[in-house]
Amino acid sequence: MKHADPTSTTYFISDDDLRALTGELLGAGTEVIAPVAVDICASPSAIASSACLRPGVKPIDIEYRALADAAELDLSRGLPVLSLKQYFLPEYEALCCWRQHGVEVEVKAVPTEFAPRVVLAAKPCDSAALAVIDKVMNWDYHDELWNGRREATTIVNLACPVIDESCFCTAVGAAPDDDKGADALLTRVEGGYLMEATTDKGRALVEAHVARFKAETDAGGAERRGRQAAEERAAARVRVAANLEIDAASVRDWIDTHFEDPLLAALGVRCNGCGACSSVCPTCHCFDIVDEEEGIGKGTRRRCWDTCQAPTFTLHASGHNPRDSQNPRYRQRINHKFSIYPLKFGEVLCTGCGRCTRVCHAGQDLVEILQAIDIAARRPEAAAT
Amino acid sequence: MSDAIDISGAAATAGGEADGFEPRITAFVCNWCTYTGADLAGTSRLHMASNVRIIRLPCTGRIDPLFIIKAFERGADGVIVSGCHPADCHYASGNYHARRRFAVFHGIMELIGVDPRRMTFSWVSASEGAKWRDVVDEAVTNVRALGPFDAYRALAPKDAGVAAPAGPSAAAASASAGAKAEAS
Amino acid sequence: MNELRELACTLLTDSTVHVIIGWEDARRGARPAFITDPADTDRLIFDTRCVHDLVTYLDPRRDNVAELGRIGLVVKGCDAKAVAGLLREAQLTRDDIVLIGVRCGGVLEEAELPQAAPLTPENVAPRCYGCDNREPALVDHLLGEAQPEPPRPIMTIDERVAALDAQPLEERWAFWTEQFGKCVRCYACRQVCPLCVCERCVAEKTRPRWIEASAHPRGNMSWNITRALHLAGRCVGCGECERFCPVGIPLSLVNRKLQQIVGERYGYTVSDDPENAAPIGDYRLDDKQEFIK
Amino acid sequence: MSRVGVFVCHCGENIARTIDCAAVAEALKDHPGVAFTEDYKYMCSDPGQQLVKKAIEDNDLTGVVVAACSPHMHEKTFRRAADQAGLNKYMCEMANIREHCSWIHEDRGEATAKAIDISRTIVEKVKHNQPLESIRIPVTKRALVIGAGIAGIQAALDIADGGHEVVLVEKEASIGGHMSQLSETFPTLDCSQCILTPRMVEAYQHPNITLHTWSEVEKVDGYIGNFTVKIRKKARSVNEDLCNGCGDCLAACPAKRIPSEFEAGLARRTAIYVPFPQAVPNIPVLDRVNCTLFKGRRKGLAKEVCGKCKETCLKGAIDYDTEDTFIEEEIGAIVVATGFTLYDIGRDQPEGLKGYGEYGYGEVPDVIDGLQFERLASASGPTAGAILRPSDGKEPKTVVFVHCVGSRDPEKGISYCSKICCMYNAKHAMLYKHKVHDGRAVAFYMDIRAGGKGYDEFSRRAIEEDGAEYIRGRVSRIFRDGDVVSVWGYDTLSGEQVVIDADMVVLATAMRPQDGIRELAQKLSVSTDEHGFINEAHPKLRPVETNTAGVFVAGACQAPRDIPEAVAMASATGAKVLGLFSADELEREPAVAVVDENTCIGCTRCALVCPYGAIEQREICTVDGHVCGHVAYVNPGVCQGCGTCQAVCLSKSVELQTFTDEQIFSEINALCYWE
Repeated sequence: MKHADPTSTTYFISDDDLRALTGELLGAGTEVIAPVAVDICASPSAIASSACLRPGVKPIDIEYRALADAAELDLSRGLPVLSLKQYFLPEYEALCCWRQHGVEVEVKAVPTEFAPRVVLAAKPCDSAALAVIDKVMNWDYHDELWNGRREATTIVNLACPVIDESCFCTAVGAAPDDDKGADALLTRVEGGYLMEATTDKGRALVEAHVARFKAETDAGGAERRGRQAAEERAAARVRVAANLEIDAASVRDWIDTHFEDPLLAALGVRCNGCGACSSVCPTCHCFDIVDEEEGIGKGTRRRCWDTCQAPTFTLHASGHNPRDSQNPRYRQRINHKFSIYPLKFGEVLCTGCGRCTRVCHAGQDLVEILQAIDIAARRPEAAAT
Repeated sequence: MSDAIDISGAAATAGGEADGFEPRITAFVCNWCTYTGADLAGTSRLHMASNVRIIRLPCTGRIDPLFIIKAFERGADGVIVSGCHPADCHYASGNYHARRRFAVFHGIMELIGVDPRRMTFSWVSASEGAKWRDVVDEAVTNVRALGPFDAYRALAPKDAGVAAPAGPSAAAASASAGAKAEAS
Repeated sequence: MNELRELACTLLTDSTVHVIIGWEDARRGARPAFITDPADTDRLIFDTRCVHDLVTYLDPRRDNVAELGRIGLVVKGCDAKAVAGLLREAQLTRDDIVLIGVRCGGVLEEAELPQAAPLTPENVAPRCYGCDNREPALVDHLLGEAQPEPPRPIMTIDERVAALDAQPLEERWAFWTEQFGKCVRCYACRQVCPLCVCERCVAEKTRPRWIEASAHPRGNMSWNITRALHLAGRCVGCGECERFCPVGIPLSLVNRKLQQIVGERYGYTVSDDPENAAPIGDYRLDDKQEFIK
Repeated sequence: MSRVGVFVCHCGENIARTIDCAAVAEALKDHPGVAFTEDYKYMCSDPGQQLVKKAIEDNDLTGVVVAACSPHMHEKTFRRAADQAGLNKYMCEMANIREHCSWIHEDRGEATAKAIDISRTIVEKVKHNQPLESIRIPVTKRALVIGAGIAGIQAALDIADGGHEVVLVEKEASIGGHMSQLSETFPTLDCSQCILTPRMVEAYQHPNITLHTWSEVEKVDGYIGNFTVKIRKKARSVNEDLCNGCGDCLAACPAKRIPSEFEAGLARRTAIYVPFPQAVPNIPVLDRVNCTLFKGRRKGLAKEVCGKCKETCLKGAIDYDTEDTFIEEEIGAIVVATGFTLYDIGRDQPEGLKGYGEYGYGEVPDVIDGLQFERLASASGPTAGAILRPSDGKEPKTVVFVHCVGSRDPEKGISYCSKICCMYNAKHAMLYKHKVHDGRAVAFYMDIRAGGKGYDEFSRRAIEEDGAEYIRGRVSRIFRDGDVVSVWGYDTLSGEQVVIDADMVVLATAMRPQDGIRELAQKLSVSTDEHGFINEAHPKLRPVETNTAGVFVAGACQAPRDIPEAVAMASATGAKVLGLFSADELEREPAVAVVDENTCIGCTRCALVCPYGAIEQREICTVDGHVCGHVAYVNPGVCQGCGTCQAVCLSKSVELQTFTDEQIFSEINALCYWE
């Protein structure tokens, strides 16, 4: 029988093979993370949500989870509530722990090597975000924990099957079929997926399970599948672009030069500063470091997610707070993502996943805000008046 | 991790302890009635279980439910909260305010699934040394029957590289705690 | 609706107030609106999507709202209760705000809908069922015509709490550890709560740090219990904490349980009467104490 | 980094018997922050304290934990020692391993383990103790004495003689109290009036004593050293400055048939009256309830129906339109001496008491109580000292004295012994026999309680010399039988039923605290027992103090007392007050709450729960001085340190010194060492 040609980087993998591949990985003890539909109505939680009580289709939560079984794999799902970030920068993680003996203190750091793992069907906006954060994590300080996890993880993206009115990846240089930050990209085609391995890690995955892949060299559908894939992907880009189109560069520069502009200065009025947007954001990476005691003279130093939307984020020991209301705090969020970060690292600190907009029940709408800034940036005179 | 530092306060509560389990009970008592009542129990040489550790406060009015939560976090299997009888408060009304706070706290803990028998509330006056003995012994008996509060300890963070607090996993623990709750 | 817009316009024009805080229609549905220009008052709406408890914007620590000037706030009955709460706790002076009450027949569970939907047992916010304050008293203006009672939801909050109470202890423990386990400690619940107005939340106090900062199950448990207790006898049941929770923790069940406790034990129902002193911080000599030995 | 010293006391064998003290000291050695540990036989002994002081100096300790007995026992001792060694005394705490450990456990292993835990817990607390300064509050050196019976007068005189002003408040028109009604006093039989009157006058004329009769305490604010007392001066209708006590008005008054309170109802008085001839001040009051003029006014008659007293008064001292007035006094200490009232066997009883139907509910004439007999026997009384029975003024030939009427009778609601009755019954029997030589005095008693100097001899004299017949037993019925009062009793010694046809019966009715004592106690925030007697701070060691600092108690308002006891208590309160006044400031433990103005939002929850009203709102201003909000402020003088404010503070913006959150948090943390 014919095996995949290692030189080629595009393969076809059938639904069954993909499931089998997952099974093999799990069998080999490799952690496999993928979007999983969680039945939030599982008893006794059912009573928690009216959605569960409604007749007809039951609601589900989509979460990136470590698969227990290949059967859980389900590539039809939309965007998980929390981004893939949590697997590289967990909500909280230990940095070290200490114990005091009399007047001596013993400190123990945590290991920074991690077992290899695979992410399947990652959202392109999520993998792209990792690549963006890589910049800061390897800037003045090389973050072992972040990089350790990055290196140990092979990420296989799936070109987005689901797009809604809050998606705007194309407006910030990403795409629904992007492989940025990932090692391979899956695209749905009839009978299975096209798999493009774009990095060594990606190719290694293919080689390790070569029996599951067919090189797209032979005739007999390859070309058709290729076309089908290309059309699907183009269509998706168009659908996203319909939500928002901006000139990221002029937005970046305009923000940089219009710090006090009313448009920026009054952004936070309806914002509650809850920071839910940062929690769900794939690119927000700010953390706080806390020492948590476990008793007398012993405890753990942990870092946990923090958000620039919280007053305490910039509260000085003196009691002075340079960002003393939600206006400057929200401006900071926009400023950092679309101006400061791009100017420093050449990357927008946003991949257009739209989670912040979806999660905000106060109606802060990033699509709308970027639109407004874009208009101001393109027509300075309009903004001036 | 074998070479990790064990920082888990509740290390000794490893499941094996289940037989011959000795409950750890923290008592938050007011200085004027119950603490003095406990003194009287001492001067009257009333023998009682040795599982209780007393934290002295000026008044039950000073007691914040966070004290009790922290005690559970720190490995207590049960708590006792005790102060002056109504109308006897050294500060006139501290215990009345405490009584309402505890009622609400008690209700919430029950909703959440904490067995109320892990929390003993009592009024013990300065002259009730014997009652204090009884409160202590009863609390110890109850909590011994319920077993270790592993369900709460299992909430402790599990960090890579830091020895996880002993005791079964959250699910297992709650199940076992539940089993005990039903048994007793 | 015109009634509302006209009043808003007058109040702004004659500078009775400098900003009207109400609701508007936006790209993704209804959302809070801050109207400072009389010309914009036609943006104001009130329909079943106007779920938001706008009282959260009266938090004295919201400088960016305060600097807009004297506020005219549109309130539903439940929101008015929150205003009373702030008055009760000296966080607000009645004369500093103009309250525009709207007669309310209940709201939907979610605000992010293209247009208002009539209320049905499937879509009505459960908290609206049996509402005792659909025509707020604590207002300067009361608008709209009398509204019908909200429909009975598929399952009322009380029924949910009862269903939960009926579970054995270990089931409840499993349920809540799962729910609180999801918490990412974004504190959205606190930020949107109209009554959480502390300058420095106890969760942020570091000496000592009663509530562990990182989002592990133990810290989450401590935080969620404390949040609930701090609202005992104060919570107006607006449900914003639950609606804003990004991970969907059913906080209104805890809040409702607290309302039941203070109701049953102390005969207290939170109302929009500022004189109706909160039950915690008060006491009766003969308060129930069956749980005390 | 803290350097705590741990000192484990053996307390002889008391602790060492069940706790391995050396092991405790050893275990604490490597406890974080512990710099020194030691165990010793008697830590509270002089060498023990020396050991502590030396260790503090040698190891420059920042904190001290003495693992020994209860802090209620020796905390002061060791804090003093720490202080002498140059360590702030509030950096020293006790770990209670005796009362709470060695005395209540047998197993040495268990007890030792627990003792180690207890010590660790307190070490953790001490690590977070703050060096504190005692609070100093100014003292107003003026005393208020409530009640001007013998106890109140004595207390007032002692304080006044000590050189401090006294405000003496008496609700009746005259001072003197019950003692002024007595004829002779036991066990010396000297005339009550003769020894009391000079004291009354002395009090009245004392330059340091301001007397307010016909007045009551309306309201008490503040705290020890700084009370503000509002006094109600009831409308007297007679101007105290103008009246010269001539008594013409009394003669002129047409309403002459009003039962005299002073004469216990055995005589009549006028509506405008002086309670008794020797009254101090000797100024009448107008009893508006019984006054003809006021009756007319109440009927709403157009013109005044009387006015005779005013017409006769040459000094123009009488004014029918005066009203109650209020005065406020700044006071440093308060003595409560409101005395007693007699239990009445009648039908109508205060809550918890029952009357004596079997004795005829006091409706049988010639069944009188002890005070009435005092008036009969008193030379200044209605009968000028002749024993004549009320019904027909006949001299009674057989008088029955019944002990314990109400007293020691839980069935009637009074479980306690009224203490003085045995003695005054003996006195009454004696006085009767002295006046009616051929008379028969029979006493029914439960036991004779004659503890006291010369008391037993006195009661024996009544029996042995004056021939009073004492029958041990209770009286079951008293009823009128024609001309006589039939008394049915039971002699428990002979086991026989006894029936006596008496001419008069004297009931030794129980002593009760004055009516209204509970209301007064509330104003003073002192507690009362189930009978209404005021609770002392400690039954043995602090008998004249109450649980409210600065409020003292003397005489029969604390428990049944006889005259010498009441006077002794009064002088004791005098000494306490003078002690309090001896310093310009008084020191208090700094266990008070302090507000963090940076995080307080002025929500007033704390103020709502403060039992002492110690918390008020305070404006806070920005640097440029404009008010930017309100925060809570705790008045350290008023705060008593219960900490309720801290528990209700949502943002934890108030800290109770000596029991801070950090201290308690760390104590709880110490529990992690359990294993």
